[in-house]
Amino acid sequence: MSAILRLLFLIVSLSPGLLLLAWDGSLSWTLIDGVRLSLTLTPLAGFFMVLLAVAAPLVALPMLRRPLDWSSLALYVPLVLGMELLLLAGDFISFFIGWEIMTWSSYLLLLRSPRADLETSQSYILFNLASAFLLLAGILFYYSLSGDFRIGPLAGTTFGQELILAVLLGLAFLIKVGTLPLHIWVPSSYDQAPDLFSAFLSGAISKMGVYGLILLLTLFPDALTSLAGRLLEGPAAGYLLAWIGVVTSVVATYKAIAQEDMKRLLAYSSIAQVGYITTAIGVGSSLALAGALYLALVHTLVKVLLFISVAGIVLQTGQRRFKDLGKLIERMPVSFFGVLIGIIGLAGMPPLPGFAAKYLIFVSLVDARWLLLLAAMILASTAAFIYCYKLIYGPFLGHANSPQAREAREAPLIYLVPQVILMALLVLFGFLPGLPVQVLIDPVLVALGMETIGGASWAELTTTYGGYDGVVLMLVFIIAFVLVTGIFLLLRGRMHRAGSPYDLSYAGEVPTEGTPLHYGAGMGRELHRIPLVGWILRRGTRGFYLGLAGQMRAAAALLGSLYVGRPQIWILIAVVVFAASLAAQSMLGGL
Amino acid sequence: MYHKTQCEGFQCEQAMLEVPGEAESIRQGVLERLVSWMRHRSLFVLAYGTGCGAIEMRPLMTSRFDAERFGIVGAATPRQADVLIVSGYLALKTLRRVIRSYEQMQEPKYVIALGSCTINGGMYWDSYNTIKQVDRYIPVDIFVNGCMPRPEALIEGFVALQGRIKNGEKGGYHHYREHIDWYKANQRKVLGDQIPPTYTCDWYHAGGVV
Amino acid sequence: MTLPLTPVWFVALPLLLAFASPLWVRLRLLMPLLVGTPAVLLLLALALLPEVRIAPLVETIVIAPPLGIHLQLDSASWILVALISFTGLLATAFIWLGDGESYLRDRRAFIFLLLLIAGCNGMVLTGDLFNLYVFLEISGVSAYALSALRRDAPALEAGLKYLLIGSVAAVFFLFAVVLVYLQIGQLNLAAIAEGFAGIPGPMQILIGLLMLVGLGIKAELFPFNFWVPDIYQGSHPVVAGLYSGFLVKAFLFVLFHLVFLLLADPGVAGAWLMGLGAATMLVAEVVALRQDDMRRMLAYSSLGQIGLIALALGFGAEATTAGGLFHMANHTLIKLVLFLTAAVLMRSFVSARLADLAGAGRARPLAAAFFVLGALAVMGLPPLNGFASKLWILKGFAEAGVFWPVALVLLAALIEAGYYFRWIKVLYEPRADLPEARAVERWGYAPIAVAAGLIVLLGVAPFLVDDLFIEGAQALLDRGAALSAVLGAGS
Amino acid sequence: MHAVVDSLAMIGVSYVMGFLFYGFYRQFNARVQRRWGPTIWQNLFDNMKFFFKSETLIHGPMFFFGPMIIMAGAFTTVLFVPFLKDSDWLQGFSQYGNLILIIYLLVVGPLGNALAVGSSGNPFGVMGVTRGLTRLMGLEVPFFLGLAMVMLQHETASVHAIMAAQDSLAHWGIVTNPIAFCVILLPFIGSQHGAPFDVVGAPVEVYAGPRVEFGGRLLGVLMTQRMMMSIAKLVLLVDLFLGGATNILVLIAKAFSLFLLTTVISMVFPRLKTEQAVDFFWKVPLGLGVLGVILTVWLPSWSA
Repeated sequence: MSAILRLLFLIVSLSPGLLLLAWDGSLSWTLIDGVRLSLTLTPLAGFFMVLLAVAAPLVALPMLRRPLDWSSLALYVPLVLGMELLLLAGDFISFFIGWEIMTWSSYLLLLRSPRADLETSQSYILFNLASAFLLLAGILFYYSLSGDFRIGPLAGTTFGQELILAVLLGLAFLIKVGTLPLHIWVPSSYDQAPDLFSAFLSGAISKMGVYGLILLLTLFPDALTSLAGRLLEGPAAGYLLAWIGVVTSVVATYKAIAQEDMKRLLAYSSIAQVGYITTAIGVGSSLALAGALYLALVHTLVKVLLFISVAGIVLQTGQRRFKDLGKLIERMPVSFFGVLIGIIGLAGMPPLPGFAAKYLIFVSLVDARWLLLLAAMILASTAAFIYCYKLIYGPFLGHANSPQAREAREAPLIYLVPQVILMALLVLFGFLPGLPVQVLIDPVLVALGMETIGGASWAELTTTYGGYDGVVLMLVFIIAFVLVTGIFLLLRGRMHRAGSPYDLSYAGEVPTEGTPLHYGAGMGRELHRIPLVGWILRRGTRGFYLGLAGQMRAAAALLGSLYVGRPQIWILIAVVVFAASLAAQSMLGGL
Repeated sequence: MYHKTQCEGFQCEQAMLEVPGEAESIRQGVLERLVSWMRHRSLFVLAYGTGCGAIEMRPLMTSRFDAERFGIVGAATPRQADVLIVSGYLALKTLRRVIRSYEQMQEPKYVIALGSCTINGGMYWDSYNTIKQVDRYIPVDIFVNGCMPRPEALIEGFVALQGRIKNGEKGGYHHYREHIDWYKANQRKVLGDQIPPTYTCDWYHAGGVV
Repeated sequence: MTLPLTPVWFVALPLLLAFASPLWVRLRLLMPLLVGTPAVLLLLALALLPEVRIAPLVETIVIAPPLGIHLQLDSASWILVALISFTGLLATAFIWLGDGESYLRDRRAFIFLLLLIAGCNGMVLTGDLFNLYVFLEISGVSAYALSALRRDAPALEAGLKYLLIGSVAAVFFLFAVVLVYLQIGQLNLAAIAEGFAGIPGPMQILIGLLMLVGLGIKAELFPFNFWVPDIYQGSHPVVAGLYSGFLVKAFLFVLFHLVFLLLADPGVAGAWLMGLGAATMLVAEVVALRQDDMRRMLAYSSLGQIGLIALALGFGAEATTAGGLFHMANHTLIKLVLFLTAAVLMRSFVSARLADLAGAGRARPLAAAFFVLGALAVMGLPPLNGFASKLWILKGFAEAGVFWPVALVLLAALIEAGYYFRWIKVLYEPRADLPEARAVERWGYAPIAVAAGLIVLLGVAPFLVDDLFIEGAQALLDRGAALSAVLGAGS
Repeated sequence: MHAVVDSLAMIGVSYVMGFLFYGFYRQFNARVQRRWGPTIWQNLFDNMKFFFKSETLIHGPMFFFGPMIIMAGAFTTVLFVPFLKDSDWLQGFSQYGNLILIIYLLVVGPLGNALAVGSSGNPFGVMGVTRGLTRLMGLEVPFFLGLAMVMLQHETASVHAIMAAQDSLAHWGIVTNPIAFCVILLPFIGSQHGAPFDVVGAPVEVYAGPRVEFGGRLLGVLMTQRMMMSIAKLVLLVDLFLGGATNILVLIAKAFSLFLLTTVISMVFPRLKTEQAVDFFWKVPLGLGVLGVILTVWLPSWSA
């Protein structure tokens, strides 16, 4: 029985992939009077379905580790199915249904974690529902404009109507992707969610917001340009969106550096990455959209990889703070490589595909002549090196700082399999940066009516500004590495390993186990001394939202005081209201 | 912990302190000569400012005396250094650090002891916690005497050391390796439990002295 | 009395059975009959459905020529009747199967429950203003008594309070009835509707306000609903479920029925009711944020939904009205699930307070799962029925291009999420010292499961029933058809 | 075959240029300080000495591979920068890369080395890495902004194309786009670990640097890659702003003049703390860059 259920679970998790292979044609039926649901697979949705098809089974696999949490497995099913519905939606109602199923099932999954506290879960669900309701409002407004729920370009609308629509839907999707200042729910929920589910949250669910943003562009005849004209070489409305994205990345990057917890760091880094994607969507050219999609792909691979690795660490050590870990490189080598490949992808370093994605975005920014945005984006993506380094130094390098970290063993095989698959994918795309472009991204661009950017071969990534060749790059690097290592080993001389991890040049001192040698927790603290960074880090939106919640509770108390338990007051109020309205009527109408 | 060889500690002091023969002419191949030449032209100095010698070492690097023209520059950490300068008297506390730093240096490595205090305790000859003869604890290649010696004297010491390196003579570190028991016994005598950890000399335990 | 299948049975059957209760006690048939009556009524309603869909059934029982009981079963009132019967069925089934408190299973409870059903059915069906008042009093009195059934201090207090406020409401309504009769000399609703326009304007307003206050108190609209939480909290959750499930709905239906029937142009009154509905919704949802007692929280939530329904019905467009009726049905199902779940939880943990229920979801997973389902549905999250009806309502507003109710409804739903999810979170709180749960009869879950199944079914496939509601809306809105059905085509 | 010989030649040229330039730097520095200073070969001696140290301590495999990665990164960087224009030689694999790739390649190595530093477990080393990354964060913004201005000017990211466009003195980047050059100059010194911004690896004075645990041959590797990397950056700037070079002598002359300029600037400024450096980069060069963007991008677009 249990085996069959687990098999079923796996099949559900594989269903996005199966759907991609098997889906053709479309499906539609009436929900209620005048509301017709129709399912179809557009190339754009297909791209995001690919992301889901990668993330869903890879996250599902480690969830099958015993002891099984049946509730989580059961909730994962509607989550995946809801997301499929969302992507298959040919009309906004099924889009919304999928969106909402995704929202509540992910919330309930979040509750499965014993660490989830009230503030986190409330902020998660309230922000997501706010997003959903804004979406619904936007959908209804769209309906009032077009008279139909089918997703398609609008025609004959005024500027004001387009603006309202863009603001409603845009806000909904921006909450989902977690841009500033609507990001407050992201870090704590990614942090407190069940460890594996965080991977899915960051890898797949946040991408749905990206999907929505791109979908939003397709609603307008001339994408964002139709909203407010052009600025330099790009759409003026997109300039605003792009700045939102960039400010998000910058702030989130510094917040990530300041975190002392692996999962929180990854959460902020997700915000930052999605910020880049938002920027690229703001630029809106074919290069930029390709970059956005590419980055979405890479981010999914990387974040699923990283979160699963981190989940393995947490599973084996029970620790999640940088100061409690360290020196796991020897104890968890596969996880180390997982995180290593992950951060290389995350930081956008060549030769892994993270660079290809960033390259496209950078070039698109130059192409749009939005150089200031480019500078701000470089700031974020360079500062990202610091948290990437922290992420690998904290758990894996340095010194083991807790008994658990000293005795940890490698994560179970079921955690390692997805990691290895993802690593292989990332390396493959590093060799062939043009592969995702030609296979996955170009069809989307074609469907959106934009020019394609695929090059002559899979190995090449080409743009109008020039490109690079992944195979040559990889080979040169690998050959250089082998050569250097070989020559080095040919040199004469004794090379030996230190007899103890405490054999450090430490100003003549002899450090011991009790010496605070691990720099994991405090890393990046000195950034506070840089005026701009300090200014950013001292600020937060939590106070604002807590204040809002406090005001709501105060209002509740105030209004609640009306509901006193004394019948005479109820009667008095009824009579007074009656008399007052009568009086008002008599004054106005002349009784 | 360390094997007893023929004798221990101060019993065989005189034998140990004798210079192992007057610079027997060492035969070197072309490559070795080249390497020696490179080595002597480039000395990274870990200046251990224990006593008043620290004051005398600073001018060495500055414009007046300009040690850099001999290829002598400072190094921040023992890992990068070739030469350790013990500048003046060593208290027990500093001795421990000096030994530790010395052991952490990568071979080939040399020691220059600066000032009279390193030779016989100097003005601290009767101090209860000052080391009188540094070469009982670490092998000293060059002593530069004086109280304190001027930078010129120090440069002369360096040049002498360079000469020995150039000729391919065996440095003190060979001596340290060969007589580690003796050095360790001496160190233990004065430092007791405070002796630097033995893992830095793990080659010793790995079997055989090279 | 020749036709066995007439709307009269909806009132007569429960009344007759209730008055014959000593016999049933003797025959040990109390419980089967308690469940059986609404079941039979439900079957009756289903049997009448094809006829009703063709034309409204009008039944007049003449007592003395001008006086008589007019019953009118059209598509709109059919929905209410079916709803009342179905809700009654589930609630009584829960009482029977759930092996609940003895005071709910004795003769008095039997009588009052059946009277409540009879009264509500009568209110919904009647075509006569005075009878409306009578049924209003019947249902009111039985409701007061049901609240006080438990006979301990809180229950008695709740009963007394309900009695007081209910009487005030009845007085207001009676005044209105008297004034109408003075002005028109008729009590038949159709006749009144014809003559209403002839009444002088100020008197119309006075009558309208009196009715509004009277029915507003009963239908729990904003400035008149301060009694609701106390009564719901004091009553047994099953009883509260019935109040929220069909009693309020019946009053609300009556209110709107009167508005749409009496006024040739319901625009102004509709706007007033929309305003009241919006205020009810927002105020109740906000106040619910701070509630720590599950029954009280559910009471406020119920108020909020009532406000939404009032908002939808008050707008008077076909889509919103159909959606509003649909939402009535859905909300009844949802609240039934929630209140019955609350009953289970209260029985398990003795308390309904938030702090005492922390971690209850791990001790009573099934009950908690039903609570979650109900909560999701009441917030209008797909694929549950609350979504379908809310979507219908909102779509109606959007079609008309009116967006402020959309914004308010969505805002209210967001606030609602604020407290429902707090409860859900607390129910699943990881807790080392789980409270000891008392055993619950497993069959008690069956009625909840049925309602939950319907919640899901109506959410996934609302197209199965949407015709009914469209017809209901048309029947409710189409004043001319209603009048001609009673008074003949010429009028 | 051509590629192999060419690659080896590029690596050789960059190494030789590296130690000679840095030898000159040290001597020049000494002369400014009224010292004799070492010979111009001093860097070669130091480097070779480290390569022939008879003992090298490592702290685990990652510690060993770090310097290998940084060296491989340096080789790759050198091979992706075209040294000459209009020539078959000293091109490496530059036609497969572009400017942005080169900028990122410059960072690959140091990050690989950062892993090694981390795995040594020495907190001072990690502190140094953090400082290095912080400085990088500061300097990269104006640096990249300047490069972006160049890319925009030529509407390409290909170094070859940018070089080809500067066919005469009047078309040199430094003439046609002086603002970009000014924006880049100071961050460039920072990226060369040049004087006002060199607190990260401050050679003698600061214990906490990324190299704190490296000794012996590994330190030799680190020195080598730094020299080669510096030359790669110099050549890149020559390509972008000084019109490239048609033969090796011109290349050396141009690179040397640029090097001289940066050296002179380095000589006269006192060292900044890391955060001061970052703040400086964000205020002065970046401010200049913003001004440049407004002047060269925004104004023309508005007036058009």
